[in-house]
Amino acid sequence: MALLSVQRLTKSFGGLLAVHNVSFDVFSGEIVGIIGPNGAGKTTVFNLITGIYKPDQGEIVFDQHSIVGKAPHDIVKLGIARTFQTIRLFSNLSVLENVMAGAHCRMSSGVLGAMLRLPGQRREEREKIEEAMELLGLVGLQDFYDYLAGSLSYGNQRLLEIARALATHPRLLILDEPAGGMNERETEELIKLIGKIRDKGVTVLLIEHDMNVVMKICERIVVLEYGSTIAEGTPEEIQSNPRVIEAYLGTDEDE
Amino acid sequence: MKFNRKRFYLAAVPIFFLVPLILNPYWVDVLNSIGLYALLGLSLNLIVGYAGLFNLGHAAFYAVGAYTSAILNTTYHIPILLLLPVAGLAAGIFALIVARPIIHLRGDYLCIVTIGVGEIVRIALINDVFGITGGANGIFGIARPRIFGMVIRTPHQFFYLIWLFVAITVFLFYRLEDSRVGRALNYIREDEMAAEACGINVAHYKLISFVVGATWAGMAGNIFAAKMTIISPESFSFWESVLMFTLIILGGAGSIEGVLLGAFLIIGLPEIFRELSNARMLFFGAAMIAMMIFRPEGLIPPVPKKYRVFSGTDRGETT
Amino acid sequence: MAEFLQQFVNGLAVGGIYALIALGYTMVYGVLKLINFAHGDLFTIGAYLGLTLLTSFGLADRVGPGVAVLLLVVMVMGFVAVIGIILERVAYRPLRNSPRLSAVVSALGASIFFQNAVMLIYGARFRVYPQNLLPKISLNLLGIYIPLVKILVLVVCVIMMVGLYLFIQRTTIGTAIRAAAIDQEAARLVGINVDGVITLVFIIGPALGGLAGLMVGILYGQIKFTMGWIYGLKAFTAAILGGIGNIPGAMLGGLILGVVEALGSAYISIAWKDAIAFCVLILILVVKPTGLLGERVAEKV
Amino acid sequence: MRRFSWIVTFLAVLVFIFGSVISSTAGEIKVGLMGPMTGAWASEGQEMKQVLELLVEETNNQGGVNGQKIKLIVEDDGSDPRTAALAAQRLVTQGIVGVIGTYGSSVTEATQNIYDEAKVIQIANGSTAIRLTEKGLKYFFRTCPRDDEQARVAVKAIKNLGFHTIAILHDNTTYAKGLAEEAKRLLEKDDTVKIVFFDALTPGEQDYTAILTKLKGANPDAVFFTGYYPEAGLLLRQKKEMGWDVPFIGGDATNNPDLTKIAGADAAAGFYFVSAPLPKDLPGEEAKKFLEKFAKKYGNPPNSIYSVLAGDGFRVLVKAIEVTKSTDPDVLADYLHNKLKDFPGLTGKISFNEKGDRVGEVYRVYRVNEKGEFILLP
Repeated sequence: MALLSVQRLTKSFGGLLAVHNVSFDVFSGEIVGIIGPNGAGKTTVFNLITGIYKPDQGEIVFDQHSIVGKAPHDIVKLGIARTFQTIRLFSNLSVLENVMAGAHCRMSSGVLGAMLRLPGQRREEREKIEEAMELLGLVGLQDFYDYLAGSLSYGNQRLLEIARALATHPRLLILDEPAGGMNERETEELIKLIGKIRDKGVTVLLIEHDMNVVMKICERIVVLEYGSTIAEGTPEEIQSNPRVIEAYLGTDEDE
Repeated sequence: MKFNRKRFYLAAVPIFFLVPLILNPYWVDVLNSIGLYALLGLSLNLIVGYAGLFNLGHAAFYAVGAYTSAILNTTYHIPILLLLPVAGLAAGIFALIVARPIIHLRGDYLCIVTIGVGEIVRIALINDVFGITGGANGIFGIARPRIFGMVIRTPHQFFYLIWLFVAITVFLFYRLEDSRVGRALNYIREDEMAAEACGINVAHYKLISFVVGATWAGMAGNIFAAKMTIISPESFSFWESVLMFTLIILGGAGSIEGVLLGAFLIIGLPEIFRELSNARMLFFGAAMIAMMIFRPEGLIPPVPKKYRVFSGTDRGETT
Repeated sequence: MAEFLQQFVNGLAVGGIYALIALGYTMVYGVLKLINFAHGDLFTIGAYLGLTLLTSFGLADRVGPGVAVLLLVVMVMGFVAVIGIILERVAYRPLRNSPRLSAVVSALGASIFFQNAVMLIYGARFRVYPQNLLPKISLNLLGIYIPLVKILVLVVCVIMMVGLYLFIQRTTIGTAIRAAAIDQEAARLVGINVDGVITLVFIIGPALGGLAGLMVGILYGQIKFTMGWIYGLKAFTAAILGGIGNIPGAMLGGLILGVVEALGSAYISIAWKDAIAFCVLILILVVKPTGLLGERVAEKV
Repeated sequence: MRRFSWIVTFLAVLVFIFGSVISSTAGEIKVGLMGPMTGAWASEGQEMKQVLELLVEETNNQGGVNGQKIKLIVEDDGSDPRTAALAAQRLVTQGIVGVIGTYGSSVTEATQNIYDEAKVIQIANGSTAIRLTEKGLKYFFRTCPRDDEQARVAVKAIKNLGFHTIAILHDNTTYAKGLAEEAKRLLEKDDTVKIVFFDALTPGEQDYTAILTKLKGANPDAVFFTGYYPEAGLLLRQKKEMGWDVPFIGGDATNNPDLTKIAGADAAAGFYFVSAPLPKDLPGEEAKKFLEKFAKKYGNPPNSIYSVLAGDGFRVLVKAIEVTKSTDPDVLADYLHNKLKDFPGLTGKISFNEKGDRVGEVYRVYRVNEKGEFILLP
């Protein structure tokens, strides 16, 4: 049974068909990559899965429940977390506070609890801060916990976004170009990190332009072009697929 | 950062609470006015400062609280201070009803709608809506508050009532600011979309900020009614909303110290400038522009919160 | 039916004034994303300036009423435009990269400043325009009374709006303004002088606001230093109603607001007129969150 | 950060210094004036100040009261209750014997308790709301008549002028609404005059054509507008432009020369209004002398009857101090309530009843002639 099943997904913006009849499955414990030329609709697919856009047609089933039409925050609560292609951190807040944003949906205290600072609320805060520090440790940012998020380097900001997403306790982590703007050493670290995340039992779905990364870590790859799926398979299969080669030769791969 | 918040308050609060002993009633009353606006500013700060929502109609909530208290006090003779939570509740429910359909509006659209709500409330009060608001006359003959049999009457007595409430508010709001709810509002202010994608129910928390802010404004309205013994629609005009909004931005949106300082400046300075008589509002306007240019982030912008980590106990200290 | 038409015409006349002021809000907002709360007071300044020119300089006696009105229009628009430029330089330009709400407070400060400056110069009392400026003739069309002055005002409003619309849509400068409104950085990159565009916007908007003030003076004969608040708020409402940043939207919003007010006071209640107008605004925004002609800009994620 | 936080403390100290500086000087009698120096009714307040400054100067030039000079302390009520309450506190702390003012009823009401608790004589000049004197406040007086008195005169005038249907329009202010409702109540007592329209306009606007069109639809014999002169002027002007020649009747807030300026003499002609007599129509020598002096000092006669009523408030207060040789509020209040009879005021003879209201018929009916002049009807 697939953890995430995308079926015949279609979305258009004012006449422009951005995603057309896209279907694919992601199974528990996998690392799946979505690739394709610019404008192929990859990010739109992510936005559809995470509830930011509503699909015109099609079905998205996560853990045997349809999530079409659910609000983004509800989808997060169900266990899908994401990062953004253009980094969207709360740059005027501290690194730790950014991670705490992810922990929000796994906490329960409300206005009264906060004002009265009840024992339950204090315990919850303490636990979540410890957990957030552990996650910062995982991505290697524990020493920067009280820095402003906006002051971090580009690569570190991407890592912080991952830590923030992990704080939501996802079962599926969606990464939109996690290696974008990273140098080679950072990319190597990232590959290791994604491996570690998978080992913790989190399924990973990612968009990446860096073929090196994709081929190294993905077990399965979905290829999109002009909003439609043109291929699906293991890295080896994709590398030898004539349509994929054509698509990639026909367009400029770099952004 | 050498500033120690706890130490500052420990030193400043006792001194401040002794100040009325050497002031004449007029200046104590000015301080009372400042206290009321500090309350209103703190309540609006939840909406404008924390959640970043553009609200220029806060006087509506203030009015609902004041009128609820006044009507219940004059018709059923319920002691006014007992009505404090009722006034807050009424304003909170009112906010819930009006804010719900409009909460999804962005920035300036929300601004004009809040202005509209404020004006509708004011017009409704003037037109004696439901026959209970007394029209332009307002409501008069509100009984003076009593605490343990003592009637609160003089400015000095009100000083302790008002500023005690301010102190409690500041204490509670620091805790709110430094909690899951307070953080959620900050995330929304910083980036709505990212907050939603982190699992924060943005519409829900925007509504919370409105409801809690309105509740506090309603309670401030209760105290206002108790102090004035008469309330009328002109006390809740658009101009009042502008004052509250201005004092927040001037002091530093999102910062409690900033709001307190803003209240002192916005309400206190015109009193000190009284000698300039007719030209005082001219100076006031020019000063607003100058202060914004001089410190666009406000006089005391919020400082990033510091967390004590790995200590295992008592988090949330500001050092 | 005659009463309905009469009310409709009444509303259009008021709405024309709202529309003219709303243009200033919408243009400034379009480019700077700033609500220029001082705009209503520029309108007041226009009205008082016209009064000074008429009474202190005796303009009408020197050149005759017809020429005087034309001269007045030019002089008032020019002078208020200069104030607009100064306002932008002093109160808004230093805050261009600051939090948006700071600029709003600066705008509110400027509004208070202007209002009190007018009060100190002209006094707190109502001031009255000379009565004999334009002939007091009313047209009677099938029982609908329309004073000639009102028709003139409406004609001027329409000319100004159409002219502005063509200017924005058809000329190179207009294109530059539109480009700067969409994306200032991109406009800069393609060589558009964005500072120049902003200055231009602060010439056109205040000039139209000042003109509206002058017309209110001529039309109603009575002006007060606080009137900018009321007209400004109404015009801002109109701009939002039509979709702020959108020039035809401001015109449409102004006219609709005027008509809603007139019909609301005719068929529901005079005392609740403003509340009715705001209710209509809120209902429209609940249904269409960006105003009537505003476009929803999809956020890039 | 630290510096700015200390500003709070600094300000508190500043407030303290300012507060303690105010000390009283002996040998002076302090009289307060609380009026709208800013805000919507600033023009009224400014003129009240002119009148009182003139009277104080005059009194002091004649040697003051009982050998003591009078010092006038002016405070701005901003036409707003909250500002007024602060102004009242400020006056009370400066040791005034009495205070003159203020104009608006709701503004006055916000200060009544403060003066009463501080035992300061308050003489209002423009607050005509009935309830102000129905509370049994010992130190509160007013030189202006009450709304019920005005309504009575207005209704009598409406009947005398032979109107059968009438439209009543107010502006939702305390004063205008009170007058309109009182007139309505009196008219509904008998059936001679029918009310065909009753609603309120929004003051401060410029275009009232929508309201006039609606009024015209109700087809009344006359319109009774209880609001203020700026709106009255516009209504008259726009009514004329509509080609509708129904007579208008106004309350005393329309009594202001600016009415004619706004409406234009041709549109104002035929307008009736009810008002306390204009100073020019007062036979008394006091009024004539005062008007001459005022015109000499300020270049024009006073515009508003209320500023003259403020002057009367000041003069009765001075009279009371002079006669009783006391500044004790109880003595003064007793004198004003019971012993002051037919004092020759600028606006006629002044006596107060036990409530603090002015006794006697004050209101007259005026008509505007073709030149725009206000003519007293017999």
